[in-house]
Amino acid sequence: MVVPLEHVIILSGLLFSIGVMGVLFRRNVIIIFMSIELMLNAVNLALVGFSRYHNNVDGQVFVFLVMTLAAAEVSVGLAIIVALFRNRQTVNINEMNLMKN
Amino acid sequence: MDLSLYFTRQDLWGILPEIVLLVGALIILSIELFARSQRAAMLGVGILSLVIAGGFASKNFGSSFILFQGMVTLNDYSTFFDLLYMTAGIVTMVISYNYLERKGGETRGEYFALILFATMGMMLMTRGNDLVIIFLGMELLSLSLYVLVGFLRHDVFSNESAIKYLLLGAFATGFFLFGAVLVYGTTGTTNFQHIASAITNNEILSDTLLSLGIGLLLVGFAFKVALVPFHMWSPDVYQGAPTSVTAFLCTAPKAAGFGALLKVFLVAFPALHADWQDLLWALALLTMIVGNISALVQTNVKRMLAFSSVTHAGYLCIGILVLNEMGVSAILFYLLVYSVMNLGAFGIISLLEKEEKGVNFKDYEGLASKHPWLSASLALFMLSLAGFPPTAGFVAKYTLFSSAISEGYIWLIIIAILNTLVSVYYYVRLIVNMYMRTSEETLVPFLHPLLSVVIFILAISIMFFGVLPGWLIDTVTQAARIYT
Amino acid sequence: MDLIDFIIICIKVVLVFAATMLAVMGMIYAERRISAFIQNRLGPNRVGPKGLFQPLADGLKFLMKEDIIPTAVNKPLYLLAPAMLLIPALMTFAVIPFGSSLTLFGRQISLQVANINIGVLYILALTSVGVYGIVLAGWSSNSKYPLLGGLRSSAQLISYELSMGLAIVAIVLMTGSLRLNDIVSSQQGHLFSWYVFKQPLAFLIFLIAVYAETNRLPFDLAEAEQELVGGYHTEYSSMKFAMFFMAEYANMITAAAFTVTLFFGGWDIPFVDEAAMGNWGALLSGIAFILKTAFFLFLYIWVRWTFPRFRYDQLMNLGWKVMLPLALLNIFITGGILTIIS
Amino acid sequence: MTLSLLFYIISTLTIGSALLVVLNRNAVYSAVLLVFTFFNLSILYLLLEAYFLAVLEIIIYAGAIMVLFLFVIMLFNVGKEQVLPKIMSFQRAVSLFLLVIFFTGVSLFTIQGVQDLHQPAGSASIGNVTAIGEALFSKYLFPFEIASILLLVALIGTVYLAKRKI
Amino acid sequence: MGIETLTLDRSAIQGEEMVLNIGPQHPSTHGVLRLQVVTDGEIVTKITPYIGYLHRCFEKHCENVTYEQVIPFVDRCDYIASMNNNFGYAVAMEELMGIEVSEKVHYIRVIVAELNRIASHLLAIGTFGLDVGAFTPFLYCFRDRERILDLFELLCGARLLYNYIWVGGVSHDFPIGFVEKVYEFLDYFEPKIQEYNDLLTFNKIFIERTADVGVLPADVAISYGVSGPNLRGSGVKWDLRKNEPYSIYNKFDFDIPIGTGAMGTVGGCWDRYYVRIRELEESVKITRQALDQIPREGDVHAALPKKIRPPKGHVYSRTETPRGDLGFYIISDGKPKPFRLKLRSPAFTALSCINEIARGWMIADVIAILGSLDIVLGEIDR
Repeated sequence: MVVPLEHVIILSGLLFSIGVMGVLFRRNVIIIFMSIELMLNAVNLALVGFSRYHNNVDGQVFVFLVMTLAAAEVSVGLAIIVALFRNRQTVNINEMNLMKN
Repeated sequence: MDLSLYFTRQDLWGILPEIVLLVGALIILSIELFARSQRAAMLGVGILSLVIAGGFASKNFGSSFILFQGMVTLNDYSTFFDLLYMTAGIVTMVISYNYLERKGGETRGEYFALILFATMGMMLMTRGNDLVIIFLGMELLSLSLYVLVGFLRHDVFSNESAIKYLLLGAFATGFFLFGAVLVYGTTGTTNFQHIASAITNNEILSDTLLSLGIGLLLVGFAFKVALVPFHMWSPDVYQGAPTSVTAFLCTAPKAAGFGALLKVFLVAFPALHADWQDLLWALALLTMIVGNISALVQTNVKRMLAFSSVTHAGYLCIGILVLNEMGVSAILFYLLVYSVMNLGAFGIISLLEKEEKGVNFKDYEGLASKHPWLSASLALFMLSLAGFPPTAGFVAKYTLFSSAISEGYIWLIIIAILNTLVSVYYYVRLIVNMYMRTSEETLVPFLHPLLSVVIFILAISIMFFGVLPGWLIDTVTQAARIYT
Repeated sequence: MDLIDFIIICIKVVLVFAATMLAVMGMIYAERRISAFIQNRLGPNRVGPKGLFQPLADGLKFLMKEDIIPTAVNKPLYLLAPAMLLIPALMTFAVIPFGSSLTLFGRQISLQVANINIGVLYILALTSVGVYGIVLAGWSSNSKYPLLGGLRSSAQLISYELSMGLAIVAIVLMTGSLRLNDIVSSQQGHLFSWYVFKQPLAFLIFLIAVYAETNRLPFDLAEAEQELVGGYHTEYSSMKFAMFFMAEYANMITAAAFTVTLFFGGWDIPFVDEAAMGNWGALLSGIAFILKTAFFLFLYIWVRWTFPRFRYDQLMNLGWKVMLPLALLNIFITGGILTIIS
Repeated sequence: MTLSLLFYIISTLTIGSALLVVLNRNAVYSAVLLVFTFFNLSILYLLLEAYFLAVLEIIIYAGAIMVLFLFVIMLFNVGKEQVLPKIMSFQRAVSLFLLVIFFTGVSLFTIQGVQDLHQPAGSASIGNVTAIGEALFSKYLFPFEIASILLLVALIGTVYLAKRKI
Repeated sequence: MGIETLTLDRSAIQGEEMVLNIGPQHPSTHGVLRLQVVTDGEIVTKITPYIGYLHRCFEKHCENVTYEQVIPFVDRCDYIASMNNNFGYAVAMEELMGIEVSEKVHYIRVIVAELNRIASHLLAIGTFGLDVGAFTPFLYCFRDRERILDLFELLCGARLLYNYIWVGGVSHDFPIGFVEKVYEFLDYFEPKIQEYNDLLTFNKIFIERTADVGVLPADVAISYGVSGPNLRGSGVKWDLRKNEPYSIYNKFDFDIPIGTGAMGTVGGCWDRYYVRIRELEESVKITRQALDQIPREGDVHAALPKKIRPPKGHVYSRTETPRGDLGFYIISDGKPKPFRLKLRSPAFTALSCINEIARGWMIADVIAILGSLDIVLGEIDR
């Protein structure tokens, strides 16, 4: 397949930006979290592209580690969300304002 | 495939502290599993493993190794940080002896185990010589901290701060990772030395992409060490987290963040120093001012200290800006002193805290008459944070600012000094509340001999480093010399 | 890849697809007849000789039935869910070799749709995706029983996938390849080279996990009719219900074929050199494969009509506290033995 | 050529579904669309000859992570989001500004020159299981072990936080 | 466990609880019963049974028909064990009227009652297996129950609602060859009990599902007024056939099986189930003895008056049906129609304790517990 590296990176950048937008504009904690997953996937795509470009395996191993992290982070994150929901019944970040003076 | 090529005896010796911490954590978890609520035993194992790991780590002082084909470097710089983390870990464990019970929670094995894991993560951050290791260390630290911050799982504040910390931490990870990827993409490697050589030999794919990558890395670090405008999580998290965790959170991880940041910029991108100078200048300025002004209006002591730590991060940025031997050693010195002060301050707050009380300025009225020694120590930590001589805080600020002046950042230092003067207001306010006001109801501290000893040692060391800083300055200079 | 290869692949795809669907129908007939036999009943015997056309009649009936879409459902996902379950179920068979290679007009044709080097992972990936159909069917029905069924199954499938994967890891360790062809060819020769004899523990774990993965009794908690009425497909009717049904049977067929491939030598006939026999060998091996698969399908039916059902927490305990440690232990033992041997 | 075309088609689908993930009101739709995005990404990995990662993407992201998400969404029935996004806050404005800078940077990179991903012949083996496995157990042995500790921490944390009675 | 504990529980889990209506259309409510179950995830925190879907004004009906016309309504109460219900009503009426029936009638009644007990227990066992997911034992039980129903069809023409035992006698004598057929059935049936044990009783999964589940302690059972196999499953040796022998039950040699906690806790679902299995054996034993001793000659209508007109007064009489202690309270004002007739339903008391014993278990257990209590809605709703 002949695709310029730039196009892979641009795609990755777009995905990353979409993820960032999601984090910034959504109020539902779970969707924010999903947007973060989108960002990590953008990172993975870029890594695969670069790995292919440099023709070394380092990038792909990095992806492997990022996936591990993503799984770990999601499990802890969802556990925290569950714990919070037990006590407060909300997933809206705007309602998480107990600590404002 | 012969594994022995990739995993030598030297590698094993090098990561012995990590192994000790891992084994300690596993022992604690086993105690939790088989003999429930053996708090003293778990605390003992935790402290013991930190001490043993510290012993193994300090054995390397004065020598340097490269392990795992350049993944990890061991030298005085990393050892200095290792010992700093371990000290913070021990103090945190002691002050949280039964803090969680007083807040309606339960001190469980997971708590101590996670502190050990967090320490391990931090060690990897400053030992790592590869973006992959830094990334993994950072995440090991962050994951442990997410759980620790939310450790009072029936407490809404704790939940809420955990979720904020998690979301922004994960967000920051995204930025850090994208930065790392762009650096990898442009240079074709994640090893610091190789990156540096690729940059000096100009074998990079694209300058724009590299600068972008460095910028994103910086953003990631800025989130982790709470530089303005990426600091918004810190007050909420510091306030909502259990105070013992806050003590840990605002000292060791911040040191680790700065340590890793310094290492990345010192080893991987020294050639591009000029490119990001202005950015750091602005960051330092913003961080100092915003942190200070926000701290002025707080009524909650934990929140005030959170903003104060933001301000301190701003001062530390000045050191990164300087980035010569003097600057780096000043940062190391500052980080150590800062950690001691904050551990002491938060430690005392955690002793005074009970259920809902003990975190507002008002609660401290009239404390001095009832508990003179405790008040005196807290006052000492506050004065040190404000930078009064002859405390260590003064020496730290002095070395930092003088290193910046010698590099010509006059304006920045003037603003920094002005900031320091403003900051006196909120630190002294607490002292005024303790000594000059009275109240019928004063706080009752929880005092355990072990705790008193630890607080005493922290207070003494603040005075000691303030009066006789020479030995410490020699040490940090030696540690800083590695990379500059 | 020239045109003829492409045509051959197309033929194989169509053939496998048709065979799977035919097997699904056969399976429905077999289930009804065998269950009747087990329960002292006659079973369907009116439509066609010995009731052989009963599945066709069933299918027709499903087609003719009114397609009810309750008003409160989340329509897009409600419509999508059966397909999301059926598609992975039908896709999985692609990597399973169902016979040795055939030589026709001077061309070597391997009896397998796709010979990819990560066949095992491919199957694991598809099984892990299958859960969406169930979960979304449960959620989109906007009803409590389906929701509970969906929740149950998502937890169940994730839990048992672990043990299943770890059981397979032991096989992969011994073969040194994730390609299913390699796994089959490493079991050729005499009977005891089948992995069921070399890895009995892995086989047991795998078998149990596969029952859980296909939602069959004693692990059919997702659709336990006595508790959850119909589980995730309570609100479904007509052809959409039939699709759930077909997916379940297709999954069983694939799982049986996968079991045979991993542990029973695939298409291998012990003590017989299929390759030396040419096309007859291929044919025989194909028949051997079908017979072995049929045995495991029979086992499914047999077990289903014999055992009671587990409770949710018992299922989880079994998965996490028994199967997972055993599977890990098995890997350790296998790894240790392999290290000593080499 | 066909494969290149496929790349662009899949890319478009990826972007589209990712946008919908972010813009959708219903959390379950977002989750399902995110799964679809992951499938597309997996195909992109295949096209970039990272076969192992393509399968991993499905097993880990689609098969485990997103199921967890769906599980939590369904458990708490938090599908719909009532509150509309508020007006721009300072932080968001700053972040958006940085985003624009970021994107300009990437675009600048594109203008600089086109680097083909065409690979030299006979070196297409970096994407397979063997290559990654060997790297993981040689050069990346240490990170690999740390990753396992990372998972251990996640396990401890999750069990502690989410389990009602420990 | 009082209301305080319950409210405390609720506050601890608020927000996650879900109200689930099991029934009235549900495969395992054993009729038209609605259980409103409050669950926390899968854990049940509260169960409220809603009954009355099958209410037919049985007691009011009875006040409007003559005493002999009550029998068909009694049939329809516990439609699984009509013979036993008829038996109970007949015993009560005879006590009220002070009449004594012939020896032969007693034997006939015991034989059909015990056969019906076997049929009823078979249904209970089969559906209980079904409730925990085992389909096949259900059909095995039906296979054997079918034989009993065939016998009853031969006896009185009906397969479910027999109207056979009348006040003062039975409707008619055994047909020719009936006794032999019953012998034949008993010989066939006795080995089958072992088959159930092999198939279901000692299945590991079945034991796991039922042994420690839904434990009904003896004191709770007594205070709720639970009776029959459910009470005996809790280890209380109480059977009206032994403790307050009516009819001629004192003539037979049989045991009262009680729950021993052989597989788990005493009073678990498995114990209740196993008591029923063992009672099958005991019923076979009683039937065999009755068949051996039954007098060849005798009038089965002898004591039956032309028009039933009991003296003024009231009576409470109870008999042991397959579901337990079935009581009839009849007030007579001397007219041909009862002034008041009250039925004490054993299934009703069994159902009433479900909130007590099923709380804290999972939804699947609630189904199993309900199955182990063996309720019949016809009798509960009346």
